[in-house]
Amino acid sequence: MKYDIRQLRLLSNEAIAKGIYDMRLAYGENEIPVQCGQFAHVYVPGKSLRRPISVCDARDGVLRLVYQVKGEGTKIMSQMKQGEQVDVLVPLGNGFCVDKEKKYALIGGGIGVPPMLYTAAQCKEPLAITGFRSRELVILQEDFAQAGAEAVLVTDDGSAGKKGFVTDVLRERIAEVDEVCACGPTSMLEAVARVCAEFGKPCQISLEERMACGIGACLVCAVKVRKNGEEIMQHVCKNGPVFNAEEVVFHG
Amino acid sequence: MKYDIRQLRLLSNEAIAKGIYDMRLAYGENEIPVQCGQFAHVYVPGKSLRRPISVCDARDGVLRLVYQVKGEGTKIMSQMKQGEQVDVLVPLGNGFCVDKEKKYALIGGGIGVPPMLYTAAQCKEPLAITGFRSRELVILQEDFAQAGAEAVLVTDDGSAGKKGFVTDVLRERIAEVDEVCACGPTSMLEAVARVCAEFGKPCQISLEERMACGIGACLVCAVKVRKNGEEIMQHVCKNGPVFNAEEVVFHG
Amino acid sequence: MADLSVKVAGVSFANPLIAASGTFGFGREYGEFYPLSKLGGISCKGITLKRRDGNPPPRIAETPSGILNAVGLQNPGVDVFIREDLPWLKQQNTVVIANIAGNTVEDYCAMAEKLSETDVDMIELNISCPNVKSGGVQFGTSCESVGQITKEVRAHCRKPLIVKLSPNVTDIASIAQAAEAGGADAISMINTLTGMKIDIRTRRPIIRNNTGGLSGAAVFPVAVRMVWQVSNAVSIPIIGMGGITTWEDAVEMMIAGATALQIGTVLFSDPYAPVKIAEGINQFLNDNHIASVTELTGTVIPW
Amino acid sequence: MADLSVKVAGVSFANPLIAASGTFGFGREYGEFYPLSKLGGISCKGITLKRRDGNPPPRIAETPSGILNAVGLQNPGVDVFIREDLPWLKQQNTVVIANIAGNTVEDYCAMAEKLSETDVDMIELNISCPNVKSGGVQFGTSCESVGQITKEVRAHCRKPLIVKLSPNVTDIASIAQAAEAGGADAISMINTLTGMKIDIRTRRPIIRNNTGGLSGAAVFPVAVRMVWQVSNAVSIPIIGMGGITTWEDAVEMMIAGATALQIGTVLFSDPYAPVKIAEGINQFLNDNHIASVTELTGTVIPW
Ligand SMILES: Cc1cc2nc3c(=O)[nH]c(=O)nc-3n(C[C@H](O)[C@H](O)[C@H](O)COP(=O)(O)OP(=O)(O)OC[C@H]3O[C@@H](n4cnc5c(N)ncnc54)[C@H](O)[C@@H]3O)c2cc1C
Ligand SMILES: Cc1cc2nc3c(=O)[nH]c(=O)nc-3n(C[C@H](O)[C@H](O)[C@H](O)COP(=O)(O)OP(=O)(O)OC[C@H]3O[C@@H](n4cnc5c(N)ncnc54)[C@H](O)[C@@H]3O)c2cc1C
Ligand SMILES: Cc1cc2nc3c(=O)[nH]c(=O)nc-3n(C[C@H](O)[C@H](O)[C@H](O)COP(=O)(O)O)c2cc1C
Ligand SMILES: Cc1cc2nc3c(=O)[nH]c(=O)nc-3n(C[C@H](O)[C@H](O)[C@H](O)COP(=O)(O)O)c2cc1C
Ligand code: FES
Ligand code: FES
Repeated sequence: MKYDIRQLRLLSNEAIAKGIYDMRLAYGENEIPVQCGQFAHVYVPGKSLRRPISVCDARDGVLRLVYQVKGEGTKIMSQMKQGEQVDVLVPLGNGFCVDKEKKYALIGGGIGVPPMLYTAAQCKEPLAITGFRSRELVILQEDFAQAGAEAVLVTDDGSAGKKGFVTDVLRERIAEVDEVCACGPTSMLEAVARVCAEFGKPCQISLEERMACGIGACLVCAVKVRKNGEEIMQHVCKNGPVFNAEEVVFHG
Repeated sequence: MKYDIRQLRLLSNEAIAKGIYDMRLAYGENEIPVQCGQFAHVYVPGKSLRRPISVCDARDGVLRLVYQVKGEGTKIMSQMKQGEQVDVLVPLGNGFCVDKEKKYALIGGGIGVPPMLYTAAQCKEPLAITGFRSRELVILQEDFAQAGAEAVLVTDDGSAGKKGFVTDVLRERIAEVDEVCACGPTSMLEAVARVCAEFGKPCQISLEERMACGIGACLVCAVKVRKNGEEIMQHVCKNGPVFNAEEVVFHG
Repeated sequence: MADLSVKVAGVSFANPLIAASGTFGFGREYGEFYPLSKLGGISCKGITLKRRDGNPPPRIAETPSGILNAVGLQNPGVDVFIREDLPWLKQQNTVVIANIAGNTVEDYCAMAEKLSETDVDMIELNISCPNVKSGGVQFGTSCESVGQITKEVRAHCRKPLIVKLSPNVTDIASIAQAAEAGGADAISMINTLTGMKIDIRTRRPIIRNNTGGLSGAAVFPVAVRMVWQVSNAVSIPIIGMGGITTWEDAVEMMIAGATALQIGTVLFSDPYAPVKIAEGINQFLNDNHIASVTELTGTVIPW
Repeated sequence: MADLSVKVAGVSFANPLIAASGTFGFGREYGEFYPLSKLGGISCKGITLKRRDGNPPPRIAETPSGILNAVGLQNPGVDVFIREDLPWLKQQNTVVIANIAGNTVEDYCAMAEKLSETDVDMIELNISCPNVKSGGVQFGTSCESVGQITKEVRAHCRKPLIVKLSPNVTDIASIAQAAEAGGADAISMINTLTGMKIDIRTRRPIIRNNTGGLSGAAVFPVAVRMVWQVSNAVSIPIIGMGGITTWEDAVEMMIAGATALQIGTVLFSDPYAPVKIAEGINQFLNDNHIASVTELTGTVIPW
């Protein structure tokens, strides 16, 4: 059986920025069989649907989920307390394929930053370019440094790090890297994909879509991709969330 | 304004018998304006309807609700913890009319026993006859004694107190009393009413019906009563829960 | 402070929040929580020509995010309403809507005549009560009968006439069109969806009437869909209801096409709900620099 | 251990729990949680004659105690299903039901022909999908068209034929009778109730299809009512569904009149739900000294 539901004990669940929480769960075993970029499907009591949250970190037996309170589900998550059991379906999906031999630029935008941390931990001295709207939303900067990444911070308004967009930095530094991995708002992913295409660098992007089953059975999380010249529907939960940027049909 | 919702701090919520809990709420003011036999309408998070629970006691600024876990709502109530705010609509309905000059027999059956405690506290040396299915469901015996009542206990199986029914005891002792007040299963109330009618004693009984508004607006908690020779519909929440036994049309 | 007032069929409401028929009695009880002038209006408990005792209890059951009810139109009859409740209601400084139900078209017409002589503000034709054998819903489920009864009552009614629709139909838009063609000044919708709940131990339906009407948050998406469909099909205003629980729901229902709203089931968990919803709408309008709540109605942008 | 096996239209199921069409794909994914033989059967994702890509996303929204979906029948087409999925499914030791939808009666008949040549166990005629412009529900909302399509497909179908009904109708019992008269071997019900949800910030429907189908616990009381009404109107067996979440719901649905059950939306919060429900039913039967689950069907005692 490939899948199982796990009841994980909540170790801590603290705000690390405005409306952003860091949930740490005890996995039980030390080696958590999670690939970077995979996600957890979190049961929220009283809700009909689970909430998909990318794995932010999975080292030392601690599963870390960093999430932003958006609606009711994440609000309930933010009220979960130490010692509670959290019902998660993990790991799901296909994550980033990283190769220790290559130099990566890891791009994160806003609440798309968390999965790039565990990705950074799998790469050799990656360049982590993270962008936020403004200072009070900045997260995980020390974590990237500790994971051996060169962390470059940008904000839209210049209130922390450089003022500008992640693609500005990527453009300046792309010559140094072999490949790019990115997670963030669709508009950012499109821009990143365009830069990569321009410079002929492979690019993997992590997409979001509303989900139900999380495993590829219900077909709700559709995304249009181009394979062998043909446009077909794939599913974020099963075929993704990480896709080859070249194949994704944006605005499909 | 006659009604208001109150957020009362939960002082304690402990099991006092098998599946029966004793919830104590801090009312804020010392004198709680509650008549014996009135009820509280308790908000249960996540549920569409409040749960009606009789006031078990209301002395010294503590509102006491004693309830049995039946379904989901009372189960959620039983999990509420010290310090939480409980949203209650209280006091509702018309309670028992008691007169310090008279001698009362107060009859309680099973989970109908709790409201008789506060009633006992309003009477002069009442006779409290309480009946339970068996030993592990017995509650509030010392409380009745402390409230100045003579507490007579019966159980269906004789596992505690006398074996038998409350009406057996009532029949033996009815000559001593001026009036009877009762709360419990309908079959018991009918039997009590019959004994009272036989001996010509006034009898007040507290009825139950499924409720929505709790204040007489939605008309769901109907009970048929006979007034001036005519059968009309009244409502447990507003006209009751306490009715004059002679007026109630059982199986109406 | 945004302008919360709305107009339905020429009648002005201080705000779009109206207590839903049957959940609010004739207002006296909830009037002990807050002045009824806080509400735009009150749709009174459904009344019939003669007094009705309603169904035997239990009349209510709880379901996931909803309730089933089958009160069966218990009410004192139209004359008692006019004599004993209406004068008091008219002093409360809120719009008073009489909700009427009958066994026959003649019943409806007779009540409309009587009420037209009073100072009730509007009449709501309840042809959608699922909880009585005859008396309502049999008129509400075909276009022909809806058109017919609306037309006949219209001829006897000198008050603005609202027709209240049942959701238990295949094509709500055509039913609404039939009501409009029959002369309705407004549509109110939705009444309850028929449902059932069985006690698995006794194998008895929990509601003594066997079936009951489902209301509350559970039905909200169905109500929004129907209001949207009807708003695309008729040009008279819609009073939207069915599961509105939060101010966000209220705003959503208006965006779907409602001009005013009725609030029912949520009262049972929070008696103050309509007052809080009015406040929430006001805040939303202020935050979004919208001057009047009327600017929300029907502004959904379908794909 | 009580006997959980049931028979529908001559087909034996190890237990009454069937995965609901569209929520379980072709079984492979949930087969990674537990052996599919734990289920009585699987109703496969709705298939069409040709491949369909379905609707653009978002295809799902959450509602109080329910969800809205508008997948729009994404599927690889009947031939791919027969070639690539059916052989694997048939090895899973569970009943395999093919759920078919079409744009025309001819589509349905062609699929029934093709599937009759395979070792699929049953065919479920989906004339109730609310999420595609043509292809389903237009056949499902009038007695004439239901009778007609059932009769025509029946003539091309050499497998037991289940007709799946839409709840978006005025009189579900007559629709079921039309299906029975047309030659259906069983009824399955209910498909989803059409609903809508609007994002109040963007004023856009959340579901890209504007409307979607409501399923989950919210609709359970409506489903129970309809199963009860239909069980009183037809003599063919009913596969009941719509919001079954707990074993208590399952027992209630059977008491209302269902012979077997489909389980859908609850899978999304608990993939093990059907397995747990089967265990719960077994425990209930044991506790109540009921030898076989079939003894529950239709035993409601109405007032
Ligand atoms: C693969 C994947 C990984 C994700 N990783 C993260 C992460 O690491 N941190 C984080 O903060 N967020 C992440 N998200 C987004 C997160 O799932 C949503 O913010 C969250 O589901 C919102 O739930 P809610 O109850 O707060 O909002 P509501 O608006 O109340 O949710 C209503 C419904 O919409 C769905 N929904 C709403 N927004 C989104 C969205 N952006 N993507 C998918 N479903 C959505 C919800 O899951 C729910 O079903 C991820 C999404 C996906 C698909
Ligand atoms: C005036 C009054 C006073 C009461 N006082 C007490 C008390 O002091 N202690 C106590 O333990 N119980 C009391 N009850 C009964 C108590 O209200 C129910 O046991 C409780 O509502 C069951 O809720 P549930 O969620 O556990 O059960 P569920 O079966 O899940 O409830 C479903 C619905 O049915 C209603 N319901 C179920 N049983 C009853 C019932 N017997 N009476 C009214 N509604 C019911 C619930 O309120 C709810 O709306 C009283 C009832 C009334 C009417
Ligand atoms: C207890 C109860 C009684 C009702 N009685 C009536 C009635 O007399 N007349 C009527 O038109 N609708 C009646 N309804 C329906 C409501 O007015 C409203 O249409 C429905 O409940 C949906 O709104 P809600 O979900 O906000 O409650 C009643 C509803 C409930 C819950
Ligand atoms: C995501 C999703 C997809 C569905 N697809 C189909 C389908 O292809 N064919 C069909 O007959 N029903 C389909 N349905 C309806 C279900 O089979 C079922 O009738 C409905 O969801 C009610 O049951 P539930 O509340 O247990 O989910 C779908 C339901 C959902 C939630
Ligand atoms: S969420 Fe079910 S297929 Fe992706
Ligand atoms: S509960 Fe509403 S009238 Fe009694």
